[in-house]
Amino acid sequence: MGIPTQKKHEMMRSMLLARQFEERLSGLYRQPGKIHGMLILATGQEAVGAGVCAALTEADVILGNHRSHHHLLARGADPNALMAEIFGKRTGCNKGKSGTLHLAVPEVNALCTTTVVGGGLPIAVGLGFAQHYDKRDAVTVCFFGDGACAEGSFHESLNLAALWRLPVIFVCENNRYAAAQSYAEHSPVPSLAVRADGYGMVGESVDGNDALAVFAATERARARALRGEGPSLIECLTYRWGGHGESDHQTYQPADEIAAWKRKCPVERLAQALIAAGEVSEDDLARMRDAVAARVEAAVRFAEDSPYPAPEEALDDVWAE
Amino acid sequence: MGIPTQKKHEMMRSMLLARQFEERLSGLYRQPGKIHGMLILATGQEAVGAGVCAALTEADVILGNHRSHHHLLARGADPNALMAEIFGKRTGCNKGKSGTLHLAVPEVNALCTTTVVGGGLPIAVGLGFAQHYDKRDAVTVCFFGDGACAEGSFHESLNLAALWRLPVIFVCENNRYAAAQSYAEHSPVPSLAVRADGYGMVGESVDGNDALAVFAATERARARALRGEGPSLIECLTYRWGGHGESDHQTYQPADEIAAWKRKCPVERLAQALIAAGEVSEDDLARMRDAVAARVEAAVRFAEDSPYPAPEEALDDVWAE
Amino acid sequence: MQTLGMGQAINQALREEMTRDERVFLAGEGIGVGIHDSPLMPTAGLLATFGPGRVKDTPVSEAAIAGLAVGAAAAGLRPVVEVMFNPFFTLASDMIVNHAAKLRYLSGGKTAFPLVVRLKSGAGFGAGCQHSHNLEAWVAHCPGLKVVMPSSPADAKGLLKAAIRDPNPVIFIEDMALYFAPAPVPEEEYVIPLGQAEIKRPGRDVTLVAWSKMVGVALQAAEQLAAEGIEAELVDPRCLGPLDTATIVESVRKTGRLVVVHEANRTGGFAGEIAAVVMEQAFSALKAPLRRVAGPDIPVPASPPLERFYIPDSARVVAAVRSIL
Amino acid sequence: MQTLGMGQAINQALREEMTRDERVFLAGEGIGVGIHDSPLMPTAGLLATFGPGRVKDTPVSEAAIAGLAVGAAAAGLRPVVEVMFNPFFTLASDMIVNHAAKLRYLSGGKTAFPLVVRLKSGAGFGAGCQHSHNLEAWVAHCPGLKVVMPSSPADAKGLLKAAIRDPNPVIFIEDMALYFAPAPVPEEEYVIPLGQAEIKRPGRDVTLVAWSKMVGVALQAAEQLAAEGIEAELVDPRCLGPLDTATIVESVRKTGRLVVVHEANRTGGFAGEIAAVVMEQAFSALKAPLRRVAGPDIPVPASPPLERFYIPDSARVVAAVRSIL
Ligand SMILES: Cc1ncc(C[n+]2csc(CCOP(=O)(O)OP(=O)(O)O)c2C)c(N)n1
Ligand SMILES: Cc1ncc(C[n+]2csc(CCOP(=O)(O)OP(=O)(O)O)c2C)c(N)n1
Ligand SMILES: [Mg+2]
Ligand SMILES: [Mg+2]
Repeated sequence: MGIPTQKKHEMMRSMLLARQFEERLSGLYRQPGKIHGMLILATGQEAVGAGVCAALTEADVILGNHRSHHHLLARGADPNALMAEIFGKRTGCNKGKSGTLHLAVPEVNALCTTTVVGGGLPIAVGLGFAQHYDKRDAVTVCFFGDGACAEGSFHESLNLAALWRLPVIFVCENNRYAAAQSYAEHSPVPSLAVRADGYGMVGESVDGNDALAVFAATERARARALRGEGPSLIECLTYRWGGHGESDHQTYQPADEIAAWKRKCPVERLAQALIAAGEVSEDDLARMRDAVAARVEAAVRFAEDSPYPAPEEALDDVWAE
Repeated sequence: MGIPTQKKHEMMRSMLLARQFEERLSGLYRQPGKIHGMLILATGQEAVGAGVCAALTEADVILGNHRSHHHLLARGADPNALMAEIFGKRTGCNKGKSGTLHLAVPEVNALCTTTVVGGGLPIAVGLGFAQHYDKRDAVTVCFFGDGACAEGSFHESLNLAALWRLPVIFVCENNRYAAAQSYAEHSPVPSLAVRADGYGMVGESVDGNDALAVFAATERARARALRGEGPSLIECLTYRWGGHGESDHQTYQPADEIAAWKRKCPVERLAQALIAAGEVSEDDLARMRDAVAARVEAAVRFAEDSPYPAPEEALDDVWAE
Repeated sequence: MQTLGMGQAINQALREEMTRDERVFLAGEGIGVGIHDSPLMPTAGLLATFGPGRVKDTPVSEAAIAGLAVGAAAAGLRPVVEVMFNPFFTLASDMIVNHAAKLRYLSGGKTAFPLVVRLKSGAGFGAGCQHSHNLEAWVAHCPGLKVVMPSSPADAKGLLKAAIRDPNPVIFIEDMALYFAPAPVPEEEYVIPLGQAEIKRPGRDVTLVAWSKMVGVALQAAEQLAAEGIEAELVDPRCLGPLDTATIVESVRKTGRLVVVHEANRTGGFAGEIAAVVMEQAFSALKAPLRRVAGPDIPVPASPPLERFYIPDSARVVAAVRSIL
Repeated sequence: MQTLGMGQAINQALREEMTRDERVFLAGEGIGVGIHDSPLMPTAGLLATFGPGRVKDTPVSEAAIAGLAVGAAAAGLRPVVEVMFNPFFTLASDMIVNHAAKLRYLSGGKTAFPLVVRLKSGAGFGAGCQHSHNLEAWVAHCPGLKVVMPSSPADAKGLLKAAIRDPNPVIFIEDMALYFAPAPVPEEEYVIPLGQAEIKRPGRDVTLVAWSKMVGVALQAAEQLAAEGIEAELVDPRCLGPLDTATIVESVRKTGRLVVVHEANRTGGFAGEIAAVVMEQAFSALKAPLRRVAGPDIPVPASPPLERFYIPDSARVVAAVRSIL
């Protein structure tokens, strides 16, 4: 398949990290007073963040949504700063202003994140425009869900990016649900990739639980963008193992549907592929898991040991000087 | 072609009326103090209003945009009330509150009109929803331009109408310009009808200067809607003879382009077709023209003789009791 | 009397009006099948009762949801649509402000748009500024829109029933914290006319004007002040449009002092309108400067101590009152 | 001094800033190739000078235009985008209010969004309420946005240059009538800092606060009043955010009387904020009730006599002043 082993290891690590990071969060959320507000996880979707981000270079920009822990971790964001922000601590990457929903990590070119569904796409057009304007050899990746494809902003953004041939990769993470609405209840078409035709851009549907397929599709899209061929739409078919958020009863998701998708676990899938290809051993994997576990523990400890911001700090950071 | 002669006569008359009504307006606009504000005409596009509206029944609803004189006249709106409204007179169909840009004529099931580009489409979804909810055998037609297809509302509306299989016919009047932006400058795709696929609805491109083709496409779409097959997108390919509005210098429209389209005059085209088919004689046409001219003159006289509203009348009609 | 949270009271109002008038239907994101199955939520169980024909779960399309309401209302239905969180009103604002509010006027009074938009609002649930942003001042500035902001389950029920029966577009803003604050609600059917303030507590020394969740905060403050012998009169306008200026002005004529409390950002908030009305109509009665207790001019932060800092509390109201006595 | 309309002054500011800083680019509907070829228009000739790479005509997509600005600004460019008419701000409002204004705060001060949104505004051109709807009160209520409303070509030029250099999102609202009202503009380069009011006319008897086109109306009124020996002081805040409260308060402390004039609808208009600030900070100096001269609470009608009825004129300002002397 031509993907360097080190890239595969990178994906493996980031998927393990995302999985453990979020499983730990899920447990912490059940302990009173630790994590406040909503907690929205991507468990089961890790291959999307890992596959896409492994295909990017430092200069590329990513823009996520309300479900972006896995994107940011795959991009290399510091787990301590993320965990502390999710806890609402002063040491969080956004000083507690954001919490989990709109984590901004400029250090890894995630300049902002929005929890307004569809809100990321027009901004990604602007980010891609700037890369084009500055003649940078870089692309912008915008992550959004299947539900976001019903927003007007989806349309305006793909239309403008296509018209101006901007280096934007629109990554639709189709996890079959928009909150409690199943895909069939909220979308009139079997696949969202077909919408690319309406803008004259390339659209692909890929197995979103196959990190290597996601990686390959992203590489293709990135190459097209850098050749000046404009934006692409990649639909990653995946599934939301948990509820929309951690306080979601999830009764509208059929148990057998969940079970079937859990059998398609993207983390296990990559692990098996690498073992089959002899690119990792069980021992390597065990070591990776342990290293990740330690990293997550350290992040939790860092977050728990960090202070909350002082109330008046709320007044900071509205204005740039 | 199976279109009853009387329908063809109806189309012929409404196209002659729209043409003369607007040519008269264009002249009046050049006389100081007669018509205030913008004046936006559909000269060259008459076949769209005529062809679509001839395929409708009384119960059907139409919703237009800033360029809707021809839609409303084809639907049977009273020229006196329209002309008076365009003049800003108290006897206008909207008592001078609207002027030319958002003419509402509930008497012919044009319950409202919006000059917000793309603003009509979500409202048409609601009108179609009500027809569906009340199990009426009726459809809603929404007229909009090629420029409107770049608005988010276009996407949200087609998506929702398709998802719920609502009896809405989306009629895109592609006159090759969105204000001063040519089609190629504002749209990344050669045809807008392709976008129907992105919603799983039927899309057709028809010659918008051929009233009979527009009529036939509308009949097909209407039949589908009444069979419960949901909405359709009809792109009518036509051309804006004049500028965006009457104060537009129009220098961005190539002279030869304008000339070429004038040779494809939709009014002449239908006239010739009817003569060729022996469905009208030159004398019939002359009589129609004279009758229409008299009607337009009467409308102008009515508007000019009508009083302006008293200033305090501005305070009326905000609230329903 | 039954004891209900505001969501339950709204649920009753919706049930009663949907039963009374089959032209009433609901649409919104997750109003039928939702991620919460709590009976405290406004639309809980309505899908089961009225079916998918009248309780419409929509895609994530705020503009289309609002446009659905505008068109359906023009055609004679009585839409009640939900915008999940107040900041997403922006996405529906063209349909509501340029269409629902104006199309009747543009028709010269020929077409009516009887619709209700339910906006869930308020800070305090740790979701940050893209979920918590009180924008009642926007809609209260738009002729053609009525604006309701109930402070109690009982008011919410009666006002929502009036809103659904009103022939005009009504923006009905619900502070979500009130869903979880049970209070008595009359058993028998009742409707509360739009545009009538209620004096939630009589007093002679100072007039407090507050709405929505801040009524409870102001009431606490009034009780603390009473302990010091200061009798505050608390006026809840209940509707910002039409605003019952008479009741507010009359109260200030009596007390000579005015403190306005809202959760929305201070600058440009609706307290300014109330200040202006009082300054125009009760100037000679004023004995002291105006005080506003409002959210600071920042977005609502997510971290608990920061969010608590944002939300006005009774201590701030008490301090404001003391400062003008 | 040169004599320019406000559109020409804006055009100069854009030219100078685009020449000074190549990160500045323009986008909007018809800002390059437009339907008007009048040199009085703000973006006339800029496409020819700076080319299609920096002067971007867009499709009819207000949300994408605003999003373009937000993203490009985050990436270090200096976007100046145009929203053709104020009511269409609604379509861009999610991008501007939930994103441009909040994303910096949400980033904990890490990312900046230096962008300018030019809004064409004002009644008087017979297009009706979907083209004419003054919504400055909306943006002035949003922390994270600066709001500029120039009343003269000279102010517009200096303020726009400051807005383009400002590291924050700035909403720059242009009353189109001022494009056609030539006035002197300095030849040499200058920048006017945001947040500083200007006293357009000194006086001792009453303070008039007005902005944008209403400054000219208030000035006419002041001259008529002067003929009767009434000396009105006219304060033009020029920016509603940040608002120069000190200058307004100081003026009212001197005159003891306040009349606020705006074209926007009366109820919920920004006059309320000014009333509140004065009532908070200059209460003891007040000698008379507030008066507001504003558009009535109706959409802007299209017919000439109706539209004239809507727009505040100097006679109304004079009457308001007389009523409090
Ligand atoms: C404009 C807007 N409308 C509604 C919401 C509430 N909301 C948050 S996530 C969500 C569902 C989004 O579904 P999808 O785009 O598929 O993303 P997923 O949650 O599945 O990752 C909704 C409706 C929102 N945040 N923004
Ligand atoms: C939301 C919005 N943006 C901008 C405008 C200004 N405007 C009026 S018509 C028009 C062009 C519309 O082009 P199209 O949809 O093709 O209709 P046409 O004028 O060609 O009939 C524009 C940009 C508007 N009225 N509404
Ligand atoms: Mg989803
Ligand atoms: Mg067009």
